[in-house]
Amino acid sequence: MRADRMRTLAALALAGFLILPILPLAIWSLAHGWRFPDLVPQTWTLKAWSLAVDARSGVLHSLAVTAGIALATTLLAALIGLPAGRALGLYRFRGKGLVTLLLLAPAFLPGIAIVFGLHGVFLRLGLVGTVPGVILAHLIPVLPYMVLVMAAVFSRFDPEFEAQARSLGATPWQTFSRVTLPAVLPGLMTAALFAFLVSWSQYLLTLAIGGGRVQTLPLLLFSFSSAGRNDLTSAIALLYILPGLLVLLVTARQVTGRSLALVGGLRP
Amino acid sequence: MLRSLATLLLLSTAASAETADGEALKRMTWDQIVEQARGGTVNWFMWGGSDTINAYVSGYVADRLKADYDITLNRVPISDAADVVNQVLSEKEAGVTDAGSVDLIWINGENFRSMKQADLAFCGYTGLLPNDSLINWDNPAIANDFGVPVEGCEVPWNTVQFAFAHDSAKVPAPPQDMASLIAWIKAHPGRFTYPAPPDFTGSAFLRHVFIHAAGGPDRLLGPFDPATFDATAARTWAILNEIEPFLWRGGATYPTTVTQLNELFANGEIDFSFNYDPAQFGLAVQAGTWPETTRSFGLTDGTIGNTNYTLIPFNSPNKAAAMVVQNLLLSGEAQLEKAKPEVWGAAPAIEISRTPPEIQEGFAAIKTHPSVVPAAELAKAALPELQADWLIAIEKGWAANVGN
Amino acid sequence: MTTLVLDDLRKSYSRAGPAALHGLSLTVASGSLTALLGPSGSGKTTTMKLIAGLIAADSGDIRLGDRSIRDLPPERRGVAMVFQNPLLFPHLTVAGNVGFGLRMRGLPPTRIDASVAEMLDRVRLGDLAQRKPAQLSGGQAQRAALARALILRPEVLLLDEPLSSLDPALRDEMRLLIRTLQRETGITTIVVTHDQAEAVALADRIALLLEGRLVQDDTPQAFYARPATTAVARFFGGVNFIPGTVRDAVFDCAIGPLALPQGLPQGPGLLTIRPESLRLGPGPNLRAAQIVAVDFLGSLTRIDLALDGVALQAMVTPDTARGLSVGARISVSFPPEALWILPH
Amino acid sequence: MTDRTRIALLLAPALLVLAGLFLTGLGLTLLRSFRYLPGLGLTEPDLAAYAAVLTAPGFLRSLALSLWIATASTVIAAVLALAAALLLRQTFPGRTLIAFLVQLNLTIPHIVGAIGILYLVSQSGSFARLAHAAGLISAPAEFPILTHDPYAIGIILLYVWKELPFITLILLANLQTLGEDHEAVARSLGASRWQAFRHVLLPMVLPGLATASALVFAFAFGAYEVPLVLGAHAPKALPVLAWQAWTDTDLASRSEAMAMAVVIAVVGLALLALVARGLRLGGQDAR
Repeated sequence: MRADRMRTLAALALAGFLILPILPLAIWSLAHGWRFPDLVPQTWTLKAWSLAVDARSGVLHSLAVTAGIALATTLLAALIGLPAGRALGLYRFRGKGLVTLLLLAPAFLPGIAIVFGLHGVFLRLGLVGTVPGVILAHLIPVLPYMVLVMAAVFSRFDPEFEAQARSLGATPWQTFSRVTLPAVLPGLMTAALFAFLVSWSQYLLTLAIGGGRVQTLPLLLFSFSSAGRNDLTSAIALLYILPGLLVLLVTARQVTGRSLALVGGLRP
Repeated sequence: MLRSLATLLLLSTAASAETADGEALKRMTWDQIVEQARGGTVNWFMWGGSDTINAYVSGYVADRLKADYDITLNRVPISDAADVVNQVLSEKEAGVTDAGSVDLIWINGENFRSMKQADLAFCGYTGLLPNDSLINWDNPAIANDFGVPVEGCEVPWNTVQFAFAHDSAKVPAPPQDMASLIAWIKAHPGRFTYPAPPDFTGSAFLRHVFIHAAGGPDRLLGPFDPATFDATAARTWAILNEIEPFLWRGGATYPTTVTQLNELFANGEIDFSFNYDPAQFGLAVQAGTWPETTRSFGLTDGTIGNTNYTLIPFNSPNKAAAMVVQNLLLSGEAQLEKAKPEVWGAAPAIEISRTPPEIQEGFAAIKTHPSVVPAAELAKAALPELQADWLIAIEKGWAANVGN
Repeated sequence: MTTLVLDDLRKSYSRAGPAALHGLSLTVASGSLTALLGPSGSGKTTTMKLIAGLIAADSGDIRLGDRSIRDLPPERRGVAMVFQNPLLFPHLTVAGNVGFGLRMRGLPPTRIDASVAEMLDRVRLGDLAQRKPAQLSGGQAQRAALARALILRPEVLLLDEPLSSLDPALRDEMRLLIRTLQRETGITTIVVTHDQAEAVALADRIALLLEGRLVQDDTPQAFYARPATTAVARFFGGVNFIPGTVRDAVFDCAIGPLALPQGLPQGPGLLTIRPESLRLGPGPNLRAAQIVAVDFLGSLTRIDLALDGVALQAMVTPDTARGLSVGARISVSFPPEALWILPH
Repeated sequence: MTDRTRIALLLAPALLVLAGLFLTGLGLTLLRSFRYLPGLGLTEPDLAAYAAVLTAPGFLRSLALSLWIATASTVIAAVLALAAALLLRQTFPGRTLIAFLVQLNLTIPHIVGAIGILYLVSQSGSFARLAHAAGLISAPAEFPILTHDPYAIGIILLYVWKELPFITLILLANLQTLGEDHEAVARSLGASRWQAFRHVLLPMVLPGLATASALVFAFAFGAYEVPLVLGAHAPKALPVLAWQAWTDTDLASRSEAMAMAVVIAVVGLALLALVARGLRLGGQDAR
């Protein structure tokens, strides 16, 4: 049973490693002054939290903006990525490799490589400093994940089901909504979760394209962090984790189960 | 939350150029300008790292603007004003001349110089503001921003003067001038450091050493002089390289921001912090970040003071409303409000003697936080700010000769 | 050479998973080909994995000759296993796959190459040595998997449903290959299958597992002639069961006394006769029956009969069935040597 | 509608968006890196920006630092993720909790993790305080320098923390698809536990592991906010240096920023090419 003990130890080490960086954030968010070498704060307070939820601090506003942008990006990505995923997953065609490469490219090219040029384009289009501009910019890193996961989903989808539905009298829309969509929904949820998270975590693209006017949480977080307010920074950081956690809990069934294999679908 | 998102979406699409034409505004009376400003929105880009300053702007200032003028103030928090300068510059380059995204910037120093040189600032209108009369434009420290003439391109907001903070429980008798500070650093290895430029505060500390090396500020005032610079710079690098082994982490690395410096001070890793805005010391103590025993002081051979301003970019679509904001910020009430230590503790940029008696009494009644050295005390030994060219040369020289 | 002995093996699983074993004891003679037969969920694969050492038994012992291999790691047991799917390693060529075990033993490459070439020829894959598994047909892949195990000359070879993933035409060919190779090498072999016809055609002996228990270990013929339980009889296609009592050499039941061979256990029991042994026409134990249904099944015809309220089934050649029609009355005889009594 | 038209229609929105945004952004960056700025009267493309960037010692040091960060983070994260995936494939008490933590970690933005790491391992962070309480150190300065350090230990630590779950999840999905039978075969063919891992499991998960690692490398190489929070004052990570050059009010340094962005893009494209070769994309049209 030594192997068992080793495994328990390894599991504990892994759990500890994963949770450790979050702990100081939790403590800091409740601390009033927590200086070296105090192991725990001498005074506990909810001040940082009350400031964080105070309308004037702009945190809740940023939370709403960040969530709104992430949701809009996800929705757009789904609308664009679903058909593209279908094309890549179901059909063979000339130039498929090239198309896949192009769709894959933004996942490998860091945002900084394109953001300067993108800023120039968006300036001329009047999109810098606007929420729609930021959403469009977020589409770049989000789309590869959406398309490739959907391609993996569709590669396991049998289009004969659609033919069957049509032969039973379903319209194209009914076929899509009653047959195709339910079949790909678990995969779509996984892809949507990834899309949401990629947009949710975006820093650089928002900073550049949002031009400071689109104040998402990461920007606000950095702003407070660079001002040395560890307590406020921590409270915001924890707030920033919250929606991701909720999304994860809501979609947990989809993600932990069979369709987790679709993450492997990042492999085209 | 949804509503605020909706507002933002609307805001971003309705970038209508209502009062973009500055020349037309200059021909109007103040009342006409206020009328134009009504219902407008001002995107004010400002450093957003202090919750007290944020609260003052988003609370007191925004509330008054809404109530008195129906102006919506949209505070846009940023980490570095240089980003905004760059943004306006990009807009100009892209031909965005009347629908810029920035209406107002909290600014000074090299960022102001950049904006002025590149013709990015809306200029020549400040006389229209009724509260312009409260500003003493004859004071060179107001009329020049880091040596660059303001020339009606920006409006003063606060005055600040550099000060040092120490924990009186640990260092009861801090050094009083630059020479003894340098001696103190050598006698206490690892207990001092300064943020690497281009950090604003670290750069200011460097200028103190530079002025010290020059034997005083006199020869450094005025335009950049390469010969003087080279001679002084050599001595400055010598001093800084000499103390480097005695700095925190043996000088192998420097903090990148004043925040890191403050953090080091808070945790007792170093014995001094410093800031251009001593009010920050009091706020840090109030926030519990710094010990109650924190005290602050200026050097007897002087510390640099400067003024910071608000500026309207040339392509702001809401110039009228931005001017109303500037005028409100200058008012005695607004300046008094932010001077209160519990609000912000910022020193006024207006002549208090020109304000109504009740405002003057208000200022007189202010008790500064015990951790904050009074502005009057600091003012006894004040050094002027060097022109931006000096500043840039010092920063570049440091990177090449010291911080490499 | 080496006899494999399973001694009261027990294995239980906490959650739903492979079937549990409730005390399995079985002796597999050296050099024999034994079929481990049972429906799915009966514990066949669990038994195989226990022998191979891929899972650990809760209790009991596994012996090879006179040494216990129960606590040895899989690679030191001398037991090789071929799985239901060929499970060829996709990143290796056919030759790489076949030589895998030898490479694990650290044999010199030249010797491995020679053995692999020889082995591939024996399973008729010599031409495909450099192919990747993805380029093989199902039968080729299964042959490669067999070669990969045989090349190690294991003391015991385990084959887990080796034919089930093949189409019928390939099955016969593969069955023949397994038989031939086993005879040539004399390796003690256990084949897992759920198909009794396959077990009968392939094995010297059959061990039948039902619900985690060994119910009968016998020659293939015995499973037809002398099934141990009703379940065994049913599993081997038994359909005719008549309850009654054995007294001396006579069986008393609803259709009257039937003469039995000597030596059957006395008392209540269940009489069974295979449908193909039931004779239409005169003979010993003659009775009259009515034809309920006649179904042509190809090589045989199934006749459903009613005999004093007892339903019986007979399998006859189409020639014998010619002229029989539903509703007709015919005579049926029960040859005593074909009668067998099951515990009731 | 023919299949060709159908496929074209299905792909059109995605290709339009990516070509319109991604390729245009990349193209304009490239154009400007050659100092082609008609708006400012520069219409003769040249290589001055590249010359300036490549001869600046700061740039090469930053490039080296970013490559070091990306390499170290990727290697460590990949090795640990492989171990974690093998662990999580088994059943043991508490597995569900750890699987949840792994997924939760995936949802945490990098900047939050970076700040968490900062508070944890800085010289006055939680570990330093524990060390002080244990009597190991008497002042922060005695604690090992793990943040804002020249070797970027803090940055690498963050990437390992953040990317380990990413690779682990991809590997777990991979392992789930593969099942355990191949290893069982290998064991029954005489492979030891280690040999079964080394010669069977590892080669089989390698394509997935390599792709995930390439994604991690690209991210760690090009991310901006993490070195901003955890990096030393010099040398700066390449993206930070590029951003600083871009926001410099001196227009000349903008072209240099673009040139640096192009260098970053080239590294990303090289990775993509490697991955494409590994997956036999691009060359093969129908697959």
